[in-house]
This record gives sequence, C-alpha cells and structure tokens, in this order.
Amino acid sequence: MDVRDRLARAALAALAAVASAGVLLIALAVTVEGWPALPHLFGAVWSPEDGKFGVLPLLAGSALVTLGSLTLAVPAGIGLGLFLADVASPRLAGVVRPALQGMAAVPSVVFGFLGLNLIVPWISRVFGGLGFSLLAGCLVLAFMVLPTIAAVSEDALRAVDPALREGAYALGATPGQVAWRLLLPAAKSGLTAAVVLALGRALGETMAVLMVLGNAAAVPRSPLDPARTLTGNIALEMAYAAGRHREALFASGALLLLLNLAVTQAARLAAGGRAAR
Amino acid sequence: MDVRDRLARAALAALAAVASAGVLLIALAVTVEGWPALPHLFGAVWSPEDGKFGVLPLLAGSALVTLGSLTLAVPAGIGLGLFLADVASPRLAGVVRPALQGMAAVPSVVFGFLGLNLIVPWISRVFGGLGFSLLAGCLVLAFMVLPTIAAVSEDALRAVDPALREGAYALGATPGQVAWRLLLPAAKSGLTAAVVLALGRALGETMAVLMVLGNAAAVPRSPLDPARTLTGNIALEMAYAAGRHREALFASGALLLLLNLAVTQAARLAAGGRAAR
Amino acid sequence: MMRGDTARAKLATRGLRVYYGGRAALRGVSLAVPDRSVTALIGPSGCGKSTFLRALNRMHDLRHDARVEGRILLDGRPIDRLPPEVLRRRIGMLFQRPNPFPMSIFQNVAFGPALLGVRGKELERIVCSALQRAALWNEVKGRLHQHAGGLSGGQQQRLCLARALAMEPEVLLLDEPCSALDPGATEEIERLIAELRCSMAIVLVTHSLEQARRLADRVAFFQDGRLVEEGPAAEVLERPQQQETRRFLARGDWHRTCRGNGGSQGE
Amino acid sequence: MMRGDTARAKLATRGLRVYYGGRAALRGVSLAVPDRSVTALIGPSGCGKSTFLRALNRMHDLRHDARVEGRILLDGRPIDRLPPEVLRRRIGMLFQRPNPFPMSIFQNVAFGPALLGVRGKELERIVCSALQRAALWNEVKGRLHQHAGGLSGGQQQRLCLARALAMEPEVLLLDEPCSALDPGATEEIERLIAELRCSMAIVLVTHSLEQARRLADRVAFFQDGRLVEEGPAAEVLERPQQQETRRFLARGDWHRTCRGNGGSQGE
Amino acid sequence: GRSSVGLRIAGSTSLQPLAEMLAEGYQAAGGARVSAQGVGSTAGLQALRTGVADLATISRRLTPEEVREGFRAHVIAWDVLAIAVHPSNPVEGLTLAELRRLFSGEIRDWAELGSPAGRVHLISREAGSGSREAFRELVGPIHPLTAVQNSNGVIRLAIRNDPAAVGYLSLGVARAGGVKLVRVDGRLPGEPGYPLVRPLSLVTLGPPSGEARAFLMYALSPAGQRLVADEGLLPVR
Ligand SMILES: Nc1ncnc2c1ncn2[C@@H]1O[C@H](COP(=O)(O)OP(=O)(O)OP(=O)(O)O)[C@@H](O)[C@H]1O
Ligand SMILES: Nc1ncnc2c1ncn2[C@@H]1O[C@H](COP(=O)(O)OP(=O)(O)OP(=O)(O)O)[C@@H](O)[C@H]1O
Ligand SMILES: [Mg+2]
Ligand SMILES: [Mg+2]
Repeated sequence: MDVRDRLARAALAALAAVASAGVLLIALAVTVEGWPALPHLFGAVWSPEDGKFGVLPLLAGSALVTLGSLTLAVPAGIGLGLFLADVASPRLAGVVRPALQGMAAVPSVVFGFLGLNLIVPWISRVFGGLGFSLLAGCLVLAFMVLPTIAAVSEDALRAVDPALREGAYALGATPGQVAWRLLLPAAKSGLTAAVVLALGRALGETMAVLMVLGNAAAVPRSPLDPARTLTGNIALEMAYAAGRHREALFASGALLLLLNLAVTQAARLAAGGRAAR
Repeated sequence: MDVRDRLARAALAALAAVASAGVLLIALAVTVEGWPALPHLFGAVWSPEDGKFGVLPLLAGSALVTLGSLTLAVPAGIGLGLFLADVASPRLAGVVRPALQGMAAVPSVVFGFLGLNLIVPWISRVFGGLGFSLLAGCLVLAFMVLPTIAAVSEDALRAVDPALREGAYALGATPGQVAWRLLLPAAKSGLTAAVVLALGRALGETMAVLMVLGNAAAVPRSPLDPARTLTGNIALEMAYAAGRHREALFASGALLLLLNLAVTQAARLAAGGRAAR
Repeated sequence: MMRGDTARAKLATRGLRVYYGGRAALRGVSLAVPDRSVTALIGPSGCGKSTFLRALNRMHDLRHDARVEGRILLDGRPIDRLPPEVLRRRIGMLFQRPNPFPMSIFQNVAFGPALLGVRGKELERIVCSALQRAALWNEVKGRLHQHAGGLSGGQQQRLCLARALAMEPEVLLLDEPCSALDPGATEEIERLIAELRCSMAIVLVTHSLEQARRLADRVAFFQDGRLVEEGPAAEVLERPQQQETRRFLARGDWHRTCRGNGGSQGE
Repeated sequence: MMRGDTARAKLATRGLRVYYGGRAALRGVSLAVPDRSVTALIGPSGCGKSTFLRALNRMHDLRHDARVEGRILLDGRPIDRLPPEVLRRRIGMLFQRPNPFPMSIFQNVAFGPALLGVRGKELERIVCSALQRAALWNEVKGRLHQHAGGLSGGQQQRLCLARALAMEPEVLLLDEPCSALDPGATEEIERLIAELRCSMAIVLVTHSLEQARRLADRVAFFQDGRLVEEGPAAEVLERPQQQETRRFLARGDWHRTCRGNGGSQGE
Repeated sequence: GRSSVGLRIAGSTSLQPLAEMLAEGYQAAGGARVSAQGVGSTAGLQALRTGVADLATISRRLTPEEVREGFRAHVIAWDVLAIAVHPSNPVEGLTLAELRRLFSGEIRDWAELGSPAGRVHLISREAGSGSREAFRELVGPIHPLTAVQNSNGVIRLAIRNDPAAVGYLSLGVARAGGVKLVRVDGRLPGEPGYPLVRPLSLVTLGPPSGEARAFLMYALSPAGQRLVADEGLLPVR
C-alpha cells in the first residue's frame, strides 16, 4: 500500500471514528442530561404538570405510527422501485421517477399542512371525530417515506446482474416470477437498507406527524384516536421544559435512539443480515 | 404473461400512477393556493408586515444551506460508505454501521437542540456574533444527512460484482486505486441516488435548521450571518399567516418543489444519468 | 428448397437480423434446425453465434439496446405468437457465461420446476435427476444446500445445464456447454447430448471442431454475422463448399498437425 | 530434491492449503514453477486448479471466507513479504470467467498502466500493442471507446488477457485462456504463449490435453485438492506414474478415439 | 469585535412578530441595530444565560428557580386568550367554573352545556407553552389526555373543522375567522374585565442596563405600545 493509500485509509478510518464518536457523543449528551429522570419514565401517564413522566403512551404512539406507515409504505415503495427498475419503459420511468423525487423534498411542514388541510378534514368527515388521529399520521408519514424506499429499492434492484435476470427468464419465468423469486431475494440487502432508512426517518420524523396526530398523550385504542410520538413530544415540550421535565425529555430521546437501534438490528436480522454477502 | 402477472403489473402501474398523481396533486394544491401571490415573489425583501414577499433571501438561504451541508456531507458520507463496504473488517463495520444508523433516526428537534446547545455557542465563542448562522445550519444539516448518504453509498458499493474488484486488485491496484478508479465509477448510479436523496432531505429539512439558523430574512453575506430557508420560513409563519401572506407562503412552497426538481435533474445529468445503464 | 426445410424444421429462422444499438451483429440468417438432431454452430469469436442463439428464445427482448428483425418459427409458427414464458419453457438455454442464481445449489436447479408449481418429493426427484444427467451429482450431493457461488467454474457450468434440463424442454440451446470442463466431464456431457438428441432438437455452439464432429448432425458456419455455409456435418466439415469455411477449418487444423508432433502415447 | 527445485524456481509453493469456510479445497500442494517455461495444471473440474492459481497472487486475501496456509515463494522469497500490489504487478492473472470492467474497451486495457502513471501517447501505444498481442485488435480497433460489456464471450476473454499483458508481468497466471475461443483465435493465443515463454514464467490451467501437449514444459495433475503428479510434460502426459493420472488421461482419450471415427479429412 | 449587531434578542416564538416590529421601530427611532430570534421561551433564557443574547422574550411567567437565578421579567403586553368553538355550536357563553369543568374532563358531553349531544373534543396547547401555563393559572388543570397542537393557527384550524371541538388561543389569531368566540363570565375577549389574559415579557439577567434598558423603555413608550396594539395584543399602559 503506498503512502497516499495509507493516508486515504487513515482519513477514512478517522472519519468513521469521528462519525461514530459524534453519535456516541450525541447519545451520551442525551443520556447524561436525561439520566436522573430515567426511573420516572416507567409509567403509563405523561403529564408533566403533575410530575408524571411515563413514556408508555409516547412509546406506543411512536411504535404504532411507524408500524402503520411502514406497513403502507414498504410494499408500495418496493413495488414502485420494481416498477421503475423492471417494468416501466425508460420513458415512463423518466416521468415517474422525478415525480417521486419531487415528493422526497417536500418539506415536512408542507406535508403537515397538506395533511392538516386535506387528510384530517377528510378523516373527520368520513369517520367523524377530530380527524387528528393515528390514521392521519400514518398516511402522512407513509407518503413522506415512500420516495426514499422507492429510490433505494430501484437502485438495489437495478444492481442485480442482468445475466441473472436473463437466466430466470430463460427458464420460462414470467416477469412477476422473476421479480418475486429472483430480483427481490437477490436485492435483499439493498431492500433492507431501504426499509431501515425509512424506519429511521419514520421514527425520527417530527413536524408533519405532529401537525396531524392530535398529540394526546394516551395510548390510542383505535386508528381514529389521537396519539403522540416520542419525537413529537420532544418537539412540543422541549422549548419550555426545565428541571425534571427537561431531563425526562432527554431521557425519552435516549430511549428513542435505543429503540431505533433495536428495531434496525431486528430488521437486519430478519432480512438475513449483510453477513450473508 | 399469466393472469396473476397481468394483475401484479396492473397493480404496480396503478401504484405508480397514484403516487405520481399524488405528487401532482400536492404540487397543484400548493400552486393553486399560492398562485395569486406569484407575481409578488420576485423581490429582494421578505417582510410580510409591509406586504413585501420577495423570496430572494429565502432562496439564497435554502441554496446556501443545502450547498454548504452537502459539500460537507457528500464526501464524508461516500467516504463512510466506502469504509464500511471495502475497508473496515466486518466486525468494525458492525460497530460503525449501527452508530450511523442511530444517527439517522435522531429526530430533527434533538439535532436542533444539540446544535443550539453545542454548535451555536461554540461558533459564537470562536468567531464572535450570535452563533445562529449559516455555518451552524450547514453543520447540523450535514450531520443529519450523513447517515443516509453513507448507508445508500455502502449498498451501492457492495453491489459491485466482486469479480471486478478482484480484477482490479489483480492488476496491482492499491485499495485506494480500486476504490477511486473502479468502485466509485461502477457504483455511480447508486451514489447519485444517495446524493439526490440527501439533497431532497436537505432542501426539505425544517426544524433543526430553523433552530440554529437565526432566521433573519436577508441574504447572508458571510457564513456567520444568520439566514432563513424557504422551509424554515414556511414553518415560522404558516401558523399565523392569512390572506396574501399565506398565498405567498404556498407559492414559495411551489417554488421549493420546482427548485428540488431542477437540482435533482441537474445532479442526475451531471452524474451521466441512469440512461447509461 | 429452403421453404421445404423450414416447414419440416423444429425451429427455423428467415432473414434474421439483430442490431445492437446501430451495429448489425446478424445480417440476415436463414437456418432450419431439424427435430431430434444436433445442429452445431461454429465460427470465429464475435461472429454472432451467441446472438443467434439468444434470438431463438427471445432473450433480446430483455435488453433495450437490441433489435431483432426477420422471422423465427417454432414448429412452423412464428415464436412471437406464443407468450414468451411459454416459448422459453419449450426452448431451454445454457448461457455462454455461467450465471448461477445467488441461492443454494438445490434452489438453482429447482427454480424452473418450482415455477410450474412442482413441490416436495417430486421436486427433489427432478433436481436429483437433472444434476445426475449434468454429471454434477457426485460432486455436490453433500452440499446441495450450500450457496451456488461456491462452485468452481466448471461446476457452475454444469449447474446451469442441470437447471435447463430440469425443465425438460423440447429444444435445447447450448452455448459452449463444455468450455470449462475437463475431458472426463466433457465426455459425460457429450454422452448426455447424444442421448438427448433422440428426443429433442439441440443447437450447440462450440469452438471445438472435434466436438462438432463427434456430436453434430448438421453444422452451420457463421462469419461476420452471416451464415456462410450449412449442411450435414460430414459435408460441411470435410467437404466445405465455401472458401471462408475452408480457411476457418484449416486454421483449426493447426491443432491436429501440432498434435501429431506431440509424440505418440503410451497405449 | 524438492528443496533444490524450489530454490531455482521462479514461483514455488510448499504445503499450500486453502480452506473455504471450513472445507479444504487444497490439501497441501508443493509445486515449483520454473522461470521461462509453461507449467500446465490439469485435473478434473473442481479439483482446485483455480484455487491454486488465486493463491499465487494472494487473491484469497480479498474474500473473508477463504483461508490460506503454507508458504508461497517468488524468486525464493515469501510473497507476503511484498506489498500485495507490488506482488500483483509482477504476477499477472487472467481469471476463468471474463470480468471486463464496466468502462470502455480502451479504459479496460489502460487500467493497469494508468495505475503506474502512464499517460497519453505512451498509454495508447501500450493498449494497442496489448490488444494486438491478445489477437483482439482487428475486431475492436474501430470501437475502442465503446463499452466493454458489448463484447462477445471470446472477445471479453481476450480483452482480459490484453489487460493483464499491458502490465508486462514476470509471471502470468492463465485460467483457461482459450475456453471461449475458436480454433483460429486459440492458435494465435497459443503462439503468444509460446512467445511469452521466452521471457516469463507461465502457469496455465487448461482442460485441453492437446493444448497442454502443445504448450507445456511441465505438467501438474491435480485431483481432489492434491497434487497427484508433476514433471516434464512428455513424461506426465505420456508415461504417467500414478494410477489416477492414467485414469484421467485415458478418459480424455475418448476424444482421440472418437476423432479417429470422425472420418478422414479432405487434405 | 463581537459583530455589528448592537442588541441581541432571543426567545418566544409567539412574541417574535412583536419583537421584530419593536426592533424596527427602535432602530427607526435612532436606537442601535437589533436582531431578534424566535427560538422559544426557554431557549431564549438559555441564550441569555450563556450570554449569546442580551434580552429574552417569554410568553409565560418565570419559574421560581429562574427568578432565583437572577432573571427579571418586564411585562410589555398582555395576550388575550380566547375560547373558541365551531360556528355551528350554539354555546354563547361559559362561566369560569364551567370552563374549568370542561377542560378538566369533568364535562364530557355538550348536552351538559345545553348544546346538541356529542362528545366534547378538547384541544389544548403543549405543556410549558405560555398559553397553556396562562390558561392553567387562570382557569385550572387540563385533562392529560387532551389533544394538543403547538400553534394558535392549527388550533383555529382544528376547531374550524370539528363541530365538537373547543379550545383556547390568542385573540389575534382567533379573529382571523372560521371559529366562534365564546363569552367568559359574560364578557367577550378584548372587552375590559375579560378574565383570560396573560403577560408577555422581556427578560434580563439582573436589573436591565445599557442598550437592553433603552429597548425596554422604548417598548413601554407610547410608540412601542402602539405597536403592541397593532399586533392584536393588549397594551400594558
Ligand atoms: N468461494 C468458494 N466457496 C466455497 N467453495 C469454493 C469456492 N470456490 C471454490 N470452491 C470449491 O473448491 C473446490 C475447488 O474449486 P476450484 O475453483 O479451485 O476448482 P477448479 O479446479 O478450478 O475447477 P474448474 O475446472 O471447474 O474451474 C471446488 O470443490 C469448489 O466447489
Ligand atoms: N450487448 C451487446 N452490445 C453491443 N454489441 C454486442 C453485444 N453483444 C455482442 N455484441 C457484438 O456482436 C457481435 C456478435 O457477438 P456474439 O456474442 O454473438 O458473438 P459470438 O459468436 O458468440 O462470439 P464468441 O464466440 O466470442 O462468444 C460481436 O462483434 C460483439 O462485439
Ligand atoms: Mg458467444
Ligand atoms: Mg477453475
């Protein structure tokens, strides 16, 4: 390895170290700030005014919104990726892809406002109630992560060696069979990355969800109930919080990091992991 | 093609149509709401109280923050992707990857708060001034998009046929040369996807940037000046805007969509486009 | 005369042209492949043999830069009348470059039958028999569920052959099936081809004139995207009509001459 | 005796073992490759020939699942004393499966020299001469800047050979260099090998006993990950000492026998 | 030098429009350059604490700890909290006691208040927000499971969309329309004697001095108070 190579490698390693250290630092900062409140988090009621900092409802809110939105967005996003990579003519793909990409950069607030102005009233009209609800949050969030999933999936599917595609077609597989039995399994690692990215985004997304979710700090009992996420809670209250309240918010932030790590690793394991490569 | 295949294909096409229609709808909704304000946008002063809705300073803010953060995050992110895909041992990668992934799900608010508590005072201490500045925004945003770029890049680089890597090593290339001359060009389409995703995210990000940017509606003349982005502006003012002001905000949203499309297509073209595949 | 041939043929092309981008790789090839026989395609590297083979089961449809003109008939009917997957089930293909799927050895061979809904014991039987016929069973029977990427070059080639055999096609397109095989394995595959000839039409691309001699009923010589000469194997190989064919065969004979110098063998 | 061989050899292995995961693919191979000669490796598919070749230029370092034991000496010194890129510049390799880079034909061949900083006219000269030596120049001279993925199988194989030649290595490892080539192209490549033999050590994996006869100075017969027999070509091929070697060669002779039946040729 | 900015203000987002107006007026009246950042009340205090800002704005009262730390709040305006319902809701007025029972979750159905039956949908601001603090102080506790929105604008929108909703919000925003304002103890918001008002303050660390003091004086001057009124707030003088 020559000198420039050593330097480059050292630079990359340093970069990785810095990035990891940064994350550790963030995690640490958040944990240290939140540490004293930790024992207070294990409760079912979040009501800072009464000194109650139980995160259960927030955890439930985050989990349900994420789950709900990914349940909608993952199949749709991978389907769109497949459509772009394998089904659509280059010309058609050239229309759909920028459209999706456009969606990727719609700022959260705009999504939130559209959710507020279109989805929430619609839900209110159709199902009654406030309209601010888990359902609204899931729908808005699904739209938000869709383009990410579609873009990363498309790329993963395109990266599958064309010779394999030909091999499958040559055995008389229909396009659907080729996609289902060859492309999707072969692109598994990339698809997992897509889902993991979307998962992180969904767990971490704040603004849009905040605006349509209703934010009642209670475990929702139906998709039409309002809910509050961990991030939404932090966003709502951080600006004013002090003392124990502030600590509790930081502690819930640490929890969020942990939750994300756990879910991500689980997703990786479920997908058979990169180790398989 | 058998019946199930036809159905699946029709479903995918419908999905694509719905998604594209959704985007068009969003674009349309935003444009319609904002249409009457359009002629008022071409000015250099944003001062709703005086009926001045010139978006130039906001456009400049968005462009500069995005550019600045991507200038930091793209090389670092691709570098990290390379590190994970090609340099690090599986064990080391198994540590760095989850750390990065953890960062991906840190909610914007938390980033914003850390920026507020760490970066802003640091800038103020080192360079003087308020600390709320373009520079702070770029730093925070760079951290936010880093994990996305790293994850998508890693996958794109891993998808390069190992036989090609071996071919390059067999010619006596150093790891750095293999990366620079073979892996990066071969993974170009995936890397472009990474950058495009990050670009959309950076343009659309609101909360974190809002919290550290200072939000003065003036074209910043140095990295230490405060700035206001299009999205930040919408987030700040949408809640109480009415009449012409509200229309102007929507129009600026439409502008943002347009901007994103333009920049994305430019990035694709610059990268040689997917057509090359 | 061509007409009559075409009508009786299992597979026939008429004025087949293939373009990659703008460049012509096949410039009007009319060839008839009779049933229950081996038709060998020979010719210099880059002359269009693989291109021809890929046209027969519509592989060119899958890439945007290839364009096909002319007619291709299976049992006298244009192949584009059939749904492509039905066509491809009837016409099996072994690619020049081994392309095992990124899954286990078993799953590779089972891929085709599984498409048709075959499951369980029946599937295992088919996989096992296909691997046996492709002379790979002994080498892989202990590691059927390992990743196919861990096979050697020649093993991968035979795996892909097994994969095609498992579909029991009516026509088999073989693009240099023995290029990565040792003489022993080559012998087994050649025995297989000789046996399959009793029940199907086989189109064999080969660079080994010896192999063409041993196996082919008919030989077609390609050059520069054109079919230069075609006919019964003995005629084309031993009494070629065209100047180009003669020249090609003569170069191939460098081997024979050389071999003579190699010294006589023990037995 | 082995000792002496090893000392004089250009390249030598001692007790070389390679494991994939837990499975042994090479079980202790000690072989000396003299300079300025062709050493042919023969043996049944899956016996470890490619694995052996890949060990010589440390290709196994690049995959996490392969483990190498034993010693490998270049000019008498262990190869792991050299930085791997220096070693690999001195030992060129043609892989069994063509692996053109996803770039233009020119860039493929220029890849290696460009690593060393060669530019401009000099680079063009090297590329041109490498393509000529690999017998590909005439076919691609008009499309040097087109994508290498658009080459036929045999063309890709020669492109990869040209890519290795452009580095002017001291040792050349060739894994079935003619497997996708027609007799004419094969002849040209064999001429090239015969010529290169004057200046370098060549290790040639081949499935064609004829090719081994024509080109090899020494022949090594592998089976099941072991080196069964090794020696001067004429001795191993014509008077093999080991039972296994005899059996392997005899199977290969099925060809010769068959050929005899093929009818006599025109000339 | 510390940059060209003379006076740095950070704090409450709901005070931001007013802060900007005051800054402009102050400069126009010959004062130093002022930069104002809307970052939230607590963040504003943090900025003041770390010396990044010279003045903070808050839309709530200081906590005892904050007072002990040395923060001083100077009220410059009063914000009026309006109680709003859907225009179709027949409710005209509520007593403070009814309001308390409504928001504590005691009254669950509109029928108890004489409106057509239907479950009450409560909408509130987020914990810690100035409006909510003021409401809790002036009215009473808010049921923990109430839906929460973090801006006056969204609260107005939510009430406009839902016939069963009731919530509180700043008068300036409520007047933008689409919702019906309810009398409290017989008085409409804005009328003298209306009970639901909260203070908006400028905060200094220790007694005000220098530029900060000058700005504070300006805010309390007739010119400054006129701007307060223009913003839809109640002047303190
Ligand atoms: N990456 C791998 N992982 C696991 N096993 C492998 C791998 N590569 C090769 N093998 C196994 O090691 C043995 C030797 O393989 P190798 O490729 O060296 O054979 P070969 O002599 O080159 O055969 P061929 O003539 O078919 O190319 C074979 O049994 C093969 O299945
Ligand atoms: N995908 C492609 N794009 C462009 N040109 C191509 C493509 N595939 C093949 N060609 C060109 O078409 C011609 C015929 O190629 P083909 O693969 O049919 O040759 P072949 O007879 O099979 O050769 P070989 O014996 O080397 O495999 C060659 O000149 C080749 O360079
Ligand atoms: Mg070919
Ligand atoms: Mg091999």
